[in-house]
Amino acid sequence: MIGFSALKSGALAAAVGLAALSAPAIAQNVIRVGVLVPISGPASYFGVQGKEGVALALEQINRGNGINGIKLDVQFEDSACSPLQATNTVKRVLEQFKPHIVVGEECSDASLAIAPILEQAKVPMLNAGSAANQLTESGYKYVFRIFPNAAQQGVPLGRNAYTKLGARTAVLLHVKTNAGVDNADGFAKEFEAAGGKILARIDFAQDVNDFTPIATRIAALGKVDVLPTFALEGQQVRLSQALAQARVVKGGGGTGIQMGSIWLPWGFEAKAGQASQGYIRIVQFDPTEKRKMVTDFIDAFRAKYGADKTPTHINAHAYDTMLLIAEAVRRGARDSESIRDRFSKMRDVEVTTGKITFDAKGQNSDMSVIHFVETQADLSWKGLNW
Amino acid sequence: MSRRVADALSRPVRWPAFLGALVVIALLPMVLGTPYWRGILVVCAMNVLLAMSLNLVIGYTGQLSLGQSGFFAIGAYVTTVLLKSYGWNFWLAGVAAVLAAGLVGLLLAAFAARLRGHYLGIASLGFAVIVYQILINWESVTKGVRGIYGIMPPPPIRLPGLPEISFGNQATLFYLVAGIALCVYVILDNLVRSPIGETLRAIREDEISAASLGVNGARWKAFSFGVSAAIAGLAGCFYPGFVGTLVPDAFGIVESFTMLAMVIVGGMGTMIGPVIGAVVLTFLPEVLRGFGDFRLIVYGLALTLVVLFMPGGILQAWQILTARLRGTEASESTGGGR
Amino acid sequence: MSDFLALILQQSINGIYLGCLYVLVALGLTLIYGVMNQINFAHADFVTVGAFAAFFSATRLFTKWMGMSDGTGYVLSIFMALAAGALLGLLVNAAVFAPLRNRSDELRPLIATIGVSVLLENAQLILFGPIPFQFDSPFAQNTIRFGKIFFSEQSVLVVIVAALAIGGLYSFMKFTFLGKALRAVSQDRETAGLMGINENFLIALTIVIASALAGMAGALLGPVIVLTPFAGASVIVKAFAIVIIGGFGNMEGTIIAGILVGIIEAFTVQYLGSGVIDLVVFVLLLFMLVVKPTGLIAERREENV
Amino acid sequence: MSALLEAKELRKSFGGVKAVQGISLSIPEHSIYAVIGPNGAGKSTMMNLLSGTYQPDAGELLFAGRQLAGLPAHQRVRLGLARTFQKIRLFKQLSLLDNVLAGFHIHHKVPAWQYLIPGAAFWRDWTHCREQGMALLEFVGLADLAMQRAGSLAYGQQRMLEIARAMATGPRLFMLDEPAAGLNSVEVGFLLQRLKDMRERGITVVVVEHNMDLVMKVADHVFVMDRGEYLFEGAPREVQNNPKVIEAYLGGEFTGGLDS
Repeated sequence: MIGFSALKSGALAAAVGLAALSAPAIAQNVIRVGVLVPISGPASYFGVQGKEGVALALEQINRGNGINGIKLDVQFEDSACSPLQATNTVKRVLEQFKPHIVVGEECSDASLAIAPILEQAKVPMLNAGSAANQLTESGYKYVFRIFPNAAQQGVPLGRNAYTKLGARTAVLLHVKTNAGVDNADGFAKEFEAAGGKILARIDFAQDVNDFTPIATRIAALGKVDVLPTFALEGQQVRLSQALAQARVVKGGGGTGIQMGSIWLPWGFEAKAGQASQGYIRIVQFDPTEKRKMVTDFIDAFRAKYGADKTPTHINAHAYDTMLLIAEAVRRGARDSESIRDRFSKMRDVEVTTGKITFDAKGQNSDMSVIHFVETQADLSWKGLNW
Repeated sequence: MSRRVADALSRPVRWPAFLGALVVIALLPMVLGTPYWRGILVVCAMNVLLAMSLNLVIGYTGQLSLGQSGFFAIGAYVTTVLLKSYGWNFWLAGVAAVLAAGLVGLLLAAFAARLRGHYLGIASLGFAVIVYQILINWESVTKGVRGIYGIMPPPPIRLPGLPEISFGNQATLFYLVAGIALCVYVILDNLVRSPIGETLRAIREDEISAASLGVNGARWKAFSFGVSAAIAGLAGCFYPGFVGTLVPDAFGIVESFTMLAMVIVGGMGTMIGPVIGAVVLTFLPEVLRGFGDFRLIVYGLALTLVVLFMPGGILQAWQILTARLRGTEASESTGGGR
Repeated sequence: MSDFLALILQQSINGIYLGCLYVLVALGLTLIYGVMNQINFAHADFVTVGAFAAFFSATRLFTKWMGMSDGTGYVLSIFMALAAGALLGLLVNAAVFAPLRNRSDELRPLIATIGVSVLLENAQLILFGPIPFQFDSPFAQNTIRFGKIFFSEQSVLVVIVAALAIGGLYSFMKFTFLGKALRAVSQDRETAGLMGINENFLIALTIVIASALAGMAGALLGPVIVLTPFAGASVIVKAFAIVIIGGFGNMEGTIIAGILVGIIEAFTVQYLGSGVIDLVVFVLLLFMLVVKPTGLIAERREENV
Repeated sequence: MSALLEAKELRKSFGGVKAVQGISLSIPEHSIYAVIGPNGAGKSTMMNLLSGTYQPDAGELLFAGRQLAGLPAHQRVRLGLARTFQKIRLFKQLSLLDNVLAGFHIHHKVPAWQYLIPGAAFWRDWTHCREQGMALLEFVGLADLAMQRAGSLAYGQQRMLEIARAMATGPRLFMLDEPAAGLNSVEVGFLLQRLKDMRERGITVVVVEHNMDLVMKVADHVFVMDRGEYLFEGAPREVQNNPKVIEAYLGGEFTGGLDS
């Protein structure tokens, strides 16, 4: 671990000039928001959905008089989920767009790479998609995250598996990325501390397509109670189907229960079919919720993007980031410093995914954003109230 | 001495060009004076080093190598691990990283001694995949996919009587990397004009024929791979300190192909060609940001078109163009004289 | 059957099935290499295009609009993918391979096809987006079981189609005039020219056949992989390894190597961990190149001094 | 005259084909030695065995009393063996001068660091090699074209360039594989003169030839092979009149004039 002081003094003194650039003194009625998302490469999975959410929120916020006469101005940049590209892009945005706040990135690698630059430039960073604990554990003052970090997801998952499901054995399945490793570690720590046993930890690259050999291996391990799974939608559909085929999980007539954290969007069940039956997972955005904020969001989303579409948690996260910025502006924020200040004082601010309260580290500490649901035989969700 | 012999003995005067390059390097961070563009300049200088290194193997020795990203990775990781886990001084760690990359290059040369053409290409590709996989799986040393964060730029240089040179500033970092790239260019330029260059080109053209002149093909290919890998490792030294973050994904095999594209697009087998290629292919994606989502489509199209219509690279296309322009001017003047 | 034997058998079946998928992708690569000593780097993207062609014809054109059953629609969509691949092959040959052919150069076509690959990948990204498509072949979710052993109907289909494709290609090369001409070109261009065979036509034909194979592979992979514009890229590097292990341009070698890699992959997952699949495959590749540089089935080409 | 190169019972086969079956020969110093035989006689294989491109399956090779067996081609060059190829193998993309300069590979005496940063020794070597290279191009009549690309030369000129390039290695024994193939009569005449000049300079010349005419005009000693085996050897005149040789040539595909 590198101390923050060291970072501050040396590593990215590169961005020294940025502070001056990004603090315009002129009275203004625009708050500029730089949005860094991956738009190219496989990670554009996040970027495309993120853009949808931001665009929708922007339309609503800027309608009419904006927020007491102030409007949000957004610029998207492709940071490609890569540390190098993200650092280049964040510098570009900082100097060409001079944002008051930057939203992004989705991938933990890239978020961790840009955080020190924004810290140096004293521009707040609002993150809604990276799970790596380190992001809010490094002592940054300008980093805020509404996404539950890996510990916040992994701990309740591990605890509930042991206490609520009575699970004693688990097989960890995760994609080999920063977030996948962090999630799996979080679960393992809690589950083993409670007395559970990890039978196997199976990681796989992001380009693995065929999961039958993995399912076969798990089937040969004997009785497995839970299978915490951390991977993206595309791979999880195939993984669940393979597990069902190998009769490991309930969906295929087995006894194992797949568990997951916030990786899968609404609509996963429809894609995976019967294989997903019995899957228990954390969702942060539940489109079946009857809260007005949620129903309004869904209606607006469908009006803009098509009646057959339901927003995913990624859409919702991006939408929420704009709501929070608007809220900060409503509370009087006019520049980077005041946005940071308003963020740090936010308590119980309602957004589509739940309520937001930033702790001293900038992490949302309100666990109301974590809902457990179980997939039923008809592929609908049942809330578990854990 | 006959005029023919005199021609053969005429030495090209190169110092004005190098002086010009020095001036350009000195001015660039002032012309492109913002942190973003200076950052791109640093990336560009690293890419120039990488393209030159690959060009030595492909352009001068005629060996298809698709594994250059592996050496780049070794340079970056060895530097960083020595720096962060063992507390080495950056400069010392850098030297160790260059040596490590060079040694691994010799290892790959063992394959080059036996394989030709695409076989060697895929073998070196396989090498790059293996390096990448080791970075991901050897977690105790490389931290695996979690990556290494908070990496410092090179420490400041304190020379007696001079103000301290700090590399936290992107302009000085650019001066450092570009200065090193220029030194490497000069040395490589000397090398390829020397009898060693004649030997490497002989291997490129025809290995059996070269052997009939006393050239030990395996040995010189090893030399070429070793030097090339060391230069790629040298470029790798500066990468982590610049980005501040080191993850294995930065060294996927795609990077090898990008380097290859730089060499081909610029003009392989020439010294300046790959430099042009590196500059063009570093700046092109940035300039194309205006195209938004269509950026990479335009990039792919441009790459294909350059290869199709400039088979000798941008350098040769430029030479043909200027020759043609001069040619038409010359004919015009003679026409006027008649 | 003991549990252990069942496990071994099951993983072998998994591996063979996976291997057949690889063979379908690698065959086209090896065919192009065999005839013209070129690598088509965009080959994997042809697979993706084939998969999307099959997806849209199976889930929209044949079923929703023409009212066919899912099964018929899917089987017909394989031919659509084949046609899409062939068309793409025709285009890429005209745009890249034909203009660059006479320069007897192995690098430029490679780079040009890298450009094509970037182009195709991103064009598909604009058209289809990055969110995985759910391509359900009616066969993928039906499982056949013999005691503890199981496999999907789709895997049976894959093996059958792979066998048919290999058989078809084989008899084409062995028994038809064009096939013989292709082999002649692959062995010696000048002689083939003397035989009065139009080399340009033959090379175009090779690329079209190889690309059609890639498209067809896409139709078969679509229902089992994660269908995004990047789907093909996930198999291309392994396909290169297979082509080399089998001996560049050698069809039998490619088939054996493909199935071998599939089986190795399944057992790597079982005994070493799925995270090291690529490591195992590529260490094997380098090992092969050391002990048998010409591939599993060596074709001796003495250098004439 | 002492033997410079001696071969004893050399054997080489490819697969099942016995290309060279127990050939022994002894090449005297300062002579022009010709190896002839009809197509498929194993002449080129013999040449490749002597030069080290192939290693023999059995037999002994002695060069100036030194064992050559196992020594790869590039090391034999350092002992003073040079060769040309039947199918011309020039560095086609390089200039004529650069082709010849590559031939000086084993003769550079420059401290290693000077290849990176040239110093006095480097430039001395540089000048010396270029002067020598131009002299060699002059020797084969190509000095005017020194800066042209080797690939652009006419066929006969390419043969001569290959000779100049091999000469640059400074051979004691120079082996030419069918040097007259494809040359017109003027070029053959020039080649003959150059071969004799080489002998004058103290180089031992081995010519593997199909063209009897050329051989009869320059060779001091002729060695005849047929189907990988020894057939006959002796002075040109003896060879010309030997019935076995005539039969081998007539029975083969020989088309050149025996009687010329």
